[in-house]
Amino acid sequence: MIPTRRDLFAWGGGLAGGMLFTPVPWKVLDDVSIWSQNWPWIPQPARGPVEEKLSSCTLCPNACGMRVRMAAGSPVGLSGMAGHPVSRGALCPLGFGAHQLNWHPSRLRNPLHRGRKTSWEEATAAFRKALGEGPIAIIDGRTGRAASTVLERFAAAHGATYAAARTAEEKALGPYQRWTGVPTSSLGYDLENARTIVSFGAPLLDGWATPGRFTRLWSERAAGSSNPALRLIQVEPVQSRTAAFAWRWVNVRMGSESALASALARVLMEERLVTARGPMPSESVNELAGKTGLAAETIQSLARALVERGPVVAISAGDNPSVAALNVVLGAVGARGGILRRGGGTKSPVPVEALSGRMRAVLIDSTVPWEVRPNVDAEVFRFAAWHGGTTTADWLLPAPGFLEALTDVPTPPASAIETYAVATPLMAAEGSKDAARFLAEIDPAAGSLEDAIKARCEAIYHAGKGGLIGPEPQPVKGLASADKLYEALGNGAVWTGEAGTPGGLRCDLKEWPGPSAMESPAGWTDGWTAPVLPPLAAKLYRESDLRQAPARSDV
Amino acid sequence: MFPGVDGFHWTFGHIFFLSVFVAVALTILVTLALATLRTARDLRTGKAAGICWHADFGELPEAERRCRHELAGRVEHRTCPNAFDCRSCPDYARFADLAPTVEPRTYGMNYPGDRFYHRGHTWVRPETDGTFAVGLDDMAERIVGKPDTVELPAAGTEIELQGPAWKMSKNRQTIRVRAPLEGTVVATGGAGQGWYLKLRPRGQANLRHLLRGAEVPGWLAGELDRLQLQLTQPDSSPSLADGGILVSGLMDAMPKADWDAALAATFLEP
Amino acid sequence: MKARYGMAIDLDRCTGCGACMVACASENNVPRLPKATERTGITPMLVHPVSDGKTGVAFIPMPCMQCEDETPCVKVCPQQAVELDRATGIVMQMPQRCLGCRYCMTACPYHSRYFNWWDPAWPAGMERTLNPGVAVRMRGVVEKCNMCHARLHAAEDKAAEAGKRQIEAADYVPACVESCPTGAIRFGDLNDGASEVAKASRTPEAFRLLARLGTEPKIYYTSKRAWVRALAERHPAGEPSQPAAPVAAGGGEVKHG
Amino acid sequence: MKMPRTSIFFGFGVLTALAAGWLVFPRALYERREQPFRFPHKTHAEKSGTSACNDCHTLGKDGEFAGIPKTKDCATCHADRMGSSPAEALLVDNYVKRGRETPWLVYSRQPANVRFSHAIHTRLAGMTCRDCHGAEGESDAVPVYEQNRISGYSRDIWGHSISRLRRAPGDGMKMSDCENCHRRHGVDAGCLGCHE
Amino acid sequence: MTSAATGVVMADRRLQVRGEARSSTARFALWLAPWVLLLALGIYAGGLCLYYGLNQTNMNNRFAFGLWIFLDLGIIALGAGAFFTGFLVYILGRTELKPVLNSAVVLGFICYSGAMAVLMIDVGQPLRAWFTFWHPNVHSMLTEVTFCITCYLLVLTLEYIPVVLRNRQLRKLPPFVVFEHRMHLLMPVLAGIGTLLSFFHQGSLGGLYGVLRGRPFAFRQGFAIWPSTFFLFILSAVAVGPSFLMLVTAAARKLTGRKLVPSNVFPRLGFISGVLLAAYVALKAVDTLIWLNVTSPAVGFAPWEYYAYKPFGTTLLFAEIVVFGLLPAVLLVQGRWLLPGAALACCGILLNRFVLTVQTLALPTLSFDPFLSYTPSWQEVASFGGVVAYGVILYSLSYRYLPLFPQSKEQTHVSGR
Repeated sequence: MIPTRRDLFAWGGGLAGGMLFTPVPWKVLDDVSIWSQNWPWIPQPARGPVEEKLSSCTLCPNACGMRVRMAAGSPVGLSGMAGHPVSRGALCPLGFGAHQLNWHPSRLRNPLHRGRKTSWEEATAAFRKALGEGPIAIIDGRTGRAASTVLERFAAAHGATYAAARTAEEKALGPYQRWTGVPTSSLGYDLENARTIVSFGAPLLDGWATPGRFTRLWSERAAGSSNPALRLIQVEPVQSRTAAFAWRWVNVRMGSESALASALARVLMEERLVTARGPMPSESVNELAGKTGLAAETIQSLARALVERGPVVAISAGDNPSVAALNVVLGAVGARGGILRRGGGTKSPVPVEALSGRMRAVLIDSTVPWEVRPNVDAEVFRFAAWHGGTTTADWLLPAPGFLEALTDVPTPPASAIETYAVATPLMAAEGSKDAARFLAEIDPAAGSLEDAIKARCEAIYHAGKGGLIGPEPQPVKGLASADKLYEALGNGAVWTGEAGTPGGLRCDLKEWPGPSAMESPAGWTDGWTAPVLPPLAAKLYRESDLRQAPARSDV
Repeated sequence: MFPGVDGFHWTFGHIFFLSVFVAVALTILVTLALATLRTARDLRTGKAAGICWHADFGELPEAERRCRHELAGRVEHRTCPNAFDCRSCPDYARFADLAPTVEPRTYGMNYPGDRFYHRGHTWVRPETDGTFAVGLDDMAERIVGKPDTVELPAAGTEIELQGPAWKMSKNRQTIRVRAPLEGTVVATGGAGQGWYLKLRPRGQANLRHLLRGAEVPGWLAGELDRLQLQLTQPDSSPSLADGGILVSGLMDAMPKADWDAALAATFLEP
Repeated sequence: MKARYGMAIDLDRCTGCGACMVACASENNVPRLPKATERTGITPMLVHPVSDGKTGVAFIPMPCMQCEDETPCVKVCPQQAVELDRATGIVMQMPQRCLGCRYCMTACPYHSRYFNWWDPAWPAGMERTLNPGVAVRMRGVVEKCNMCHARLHAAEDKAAEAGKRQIEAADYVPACVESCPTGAIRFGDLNDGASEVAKASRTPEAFRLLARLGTEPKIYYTSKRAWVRALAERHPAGEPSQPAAPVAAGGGEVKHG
Repeated sequence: MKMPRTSIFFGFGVLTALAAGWLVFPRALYERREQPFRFPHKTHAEKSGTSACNDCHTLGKDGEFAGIPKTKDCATCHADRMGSSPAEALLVDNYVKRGRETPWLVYSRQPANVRFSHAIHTRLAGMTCRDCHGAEGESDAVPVYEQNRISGYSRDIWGHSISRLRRAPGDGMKMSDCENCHRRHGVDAGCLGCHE
Repeated sequence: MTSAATGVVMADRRLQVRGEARSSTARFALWLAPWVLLLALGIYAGGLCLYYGLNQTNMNNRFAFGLWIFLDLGIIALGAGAFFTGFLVYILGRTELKPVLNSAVVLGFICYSGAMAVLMIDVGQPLRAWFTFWHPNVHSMLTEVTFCITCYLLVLTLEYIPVVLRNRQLRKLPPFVVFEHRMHLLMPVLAGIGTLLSFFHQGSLGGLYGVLRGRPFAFRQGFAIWPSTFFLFILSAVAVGPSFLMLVTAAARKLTGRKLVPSNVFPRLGFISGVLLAAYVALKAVDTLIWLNVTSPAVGFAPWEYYAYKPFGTTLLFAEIVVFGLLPAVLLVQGRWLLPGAALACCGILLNRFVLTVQTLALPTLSFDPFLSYTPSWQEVASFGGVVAYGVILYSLSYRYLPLFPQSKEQTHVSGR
């Protein structure tokens, strides 16, 4: 029997009808719907146990305490460490996305020589050669670290210049170091006890110094109040975020901050609002007021407001001797709520700005911001975890990224209290090497990072001051040995020394300083510079108009 | 959505919505199923040809639906309401007795009076053995000439009135011939024999629906008229003079003409 | 025990730093979309800068308002991909059921819903940083703030381990709340009269956005500044002819309504 | 009465469909994947003298369920070969000594947007492991893992019976199974309770 | 001429409605060619959107609906002629409209299937669209739309199939003719169902925006469970359906140079359209007044502000109600200027749908919202064009190969004599 076409149709009809009574259409529909719901090709988070570790943020020198949520061996979320003495549980917006930085598209993966891929061996050989020919300089971005010790020791052993780049906060403390001899790394603002703060363009609410420190203080004592417990006076030519939320915003002419500081000092002394006597600004209040674009009366009332509720402290955005002198006049140097000398700190090395002329080579640590370019003609060995855009470096050497290497974090700039913490590697760093290890491989006498950190722990342990905060808070005296301290720090604990006390600092002006070229960081990230933005922060920039903050000046 | 699936719970909205939706879906399905079942039934019971014919009849322009009594001149004007099936026409008797007013003429063609004519250009001739011979009429033969192929149904095939009787082809044009009456094919002939099919009618034979006598000239006049109109290109002079005699083998003579339309209109295709 | 989670955001404290937005995106595995603009990106938490046209500046962090009544998005979703959770008051979105019709987005007066215009993608290797508690959404679906309810689940698990049905309030804190450096965003159960949010919501400084639409949003804002409070409605009741002065400082364009 | 030819072919079509749908399809739909090695739950229960599942499948302090033990847990006993079974040899040589995790295929794995709290179901609802996972703990070998070729799910999610009728307890872990159990016990978790 | 071309010409001839003059194959191909190109471009653009996702469009989070939703609402309103003509012929027994019935069915099918195709591109996850049937939210207008449009497209397909089966070649097969005959007998049932479905989904398309509490520009208070736009949409669609039918028939008449329908059909259609349009305009005016004075102020939105943003001024409101509402109503009722009237009415309905979709989304809601604008991307415009081309092509093919105007043969014959 040969089936006809009609028979085939009948068979097909039976097949189709019969299928309805089998699981085929229903199960396939169910599976296809599951498939269409899951989109198997989208990225899936790794499954694995979730644990939380404590560490410190190493993106910038401000060393915020950080909780790291780890899943399947990778950091998947960052948040602030509550109770941290300086950062007080806060992180900056960049910090919240920092764990993604290591996979940033501009991550440096291997050494580059003038844009060409090269090897560590070649880089080492080139550096050895340069070292032999001399002279060279080694530039550090954050002094006081264990790595700094290694760099400094290497420099000393090989006749190299050890120089350092300074943050805006450190620069602002420069005049006091010049006048008192106390290094900037031992100076801090006692913001916690100040009741009036006059800021000359310092982006206090925009992540100045340690981001959480002032914002917390402001939100507790000033936010939303017309008569706040903490008076913030912002002197700035544009309405920055800080100016927008300040108790008073003084809208001065661009670059006239020194003039205003001088005018205020003159009013304070002329009207005997302060007890201090000493050199006075040579120009009259009216002359100075003319420079600022403000009425003399405005300056006079501002001066009265300064002393109305003490303690008062003036903060400048950069190295501004007039503002420092105003602090001297206000009696804020060495006083409660003013500028204090605290423990720790290291002798300030040569500032990078002081380097000039011709040198054989310059080695730049990965902590040095990209825009810091020493004014020397030399072969540049630049360590970095990420490409920072265009560069004049001859050698680009990949440094470990975020949370990839062991490093210690000394006291953040401008802090009134001494701290010390250690960030242990939470991720594997492949093919990267930091400057300290690079130098230690060339000359083992420079020492290892671990040894330097241990030595620091030893010193803290023997001094016996302060205590640990973190997983198990306890005083240093309660620890069995320096190794225990090292271990605790490795687990994310933060050592906190004693806060600076009034009276340890004395400063007398010989003459009134002249106007300075104001170095004013105006933006959010200018206090320090991010090598690259964490992807999520970059996303933010693009997808919100938040960073185009209202910048108006209508006064 | 369905009770018992994925945490379904009844609310007023569900009851209202689902009942409306189910009612609509059921109505649509039932309609579709009804139409399908009835189609199957019609096909099984042999009503298909009739339905097809009715559909075709419905599309005929009014001029083509003239009653046979009008053709014979018994009435002034009458449109067939009955799909040319006079056997069931209630008014047939009323007009049949009237005298025709049309002169008997065949326009030079051969239309013997012993036969009955179908508007599809076939004739039916009662045979002595009780069967009926079916052939093409003279006008159709003159148009087609000698067909290239002829495809006849096998003996024993049931054919339906107005359904397809046989197929021919001429100059790559397929011609399907309508059956003038229903019945069983008992023998097949061909162009040579002068007849194509011999049918044994189903039940009592009734040829009342076929044209005869005075109706034939009236009908032929209209057919020739239309054929002339159709074969005349809009931009050419008339090629078929009035009163002339239809040449034999017109399809060969005028290969460029719109035979597709002409043949369809000449009813040779169901 | 039913909870009704809500927020009270102190606009006098918000400095617009954006930490909440980054923390939110990180917590919720929001992809970095290279081609996204401010109108096609995904920002479950979005801070709007506003100004009174003079020197007054405020930043308004806007998560999903978690409307309690007549929830616009829940009502319109054709296939129940959006639900108002009865136990927590959280409006949750189920991307796996969403067909991407975006009707809910047109329904939301707060523009708090975001469509995945692109395939989610991360630079090679960065998938390792995805938060394991939160499933990545695919292209073509709508998503929104769901009050970090993965954290609620974690808190419930923790409580259950200890044999408790009630979670500790401190265990469930959304990422934006946790990240706010000024503590401007407070979070808690509005049904618990003693909670910080419930208290804040009852102060005269408290207001909700577009409350007159009747959607009962559970995000409260507080401000001592009258012009900021006036942002609540397009037209404050009683002065219908006076358009609210505040305008958006969006993309440098300043428009006076 | 003679069956019409068409009906015979139609009936034959129906039979073909039934055979293909009920017999061939369930086999064709799933891809059978072997587990890395044979694991006898029964032997482990006997040797260790405990049959409590949570001795190995632990629940963390934060309520997080650890799932399948890690290689280091196995290594507490199997640091070196204890017996002569080839499965143990595989474990020790391939995983313990090399410090790798065993790539077990998980029968009850749900998609990423599903949240299931073992803590709530065992601690608060008093359910036993058996209620959902059946008598796996008494088996002598873990079964072959069958993966749906379309959805990628384990067969255990749909359940072993292709018709989902007359299933054993714990057979089937689809959303409707969760919901039916929840409804039986009068627990309403909403969507949020179990999703994302 | 090559043999292939001859074959095409022969096939074309064989498929055509017999006994009716149709343009030559070459001319028809020439007519189709640009539309086929446009359709191909539309399919390519739609394919891009499906493959790469909706980032191919210029829609965004704030303008979540764009050109396509306007297209959907617009053509579905214009396609209302199908159900309404069926309703008039089969339910109300207005047999004088029978000559345009087939044409109306084809138009309806084109509009609905076109809308459906665009919807499938417009949603982000078309494969999940059927979930609505499995997990319907019965409170959502979109659920109602989905159900009704799906069912009605099925009904239209069932109504279209008999027309297709009347193709000359298909009708050679007796089962098709018989099926067509049987379907024809059941057509009143389908017409009834179609009317019910259309009533609900034209309404729910109106309700789609009317229920949006968060969009005070579109929000209307409800009658029973439906906002007033529900009923306004039904009325306006019913009013403009016959007008669109008239326009398309007139266009076909112009293009083919043939009298397709009896001369009494247009005035009849125009009158029905005009009367309904007048009723719609009256109700729309009342609704607008209530909304301006009651509904909108109650939720904190002052009426003037909707019209404060250019180009959406009050002129738009005036145009919608007077120029494209009242004026065509008068023209259609009094019977002269039928075609301009019909064209104005169609424009009016499109304007109304535009206002309810695009303007609604463009207007700000929050006090600090900016006004938004949006320009469709070429992919959107091309898909839009593709749907138009699809309609033109399907209508042309239907006209050429199917008896869209059954009476036209007779018209030719009568005129030929």
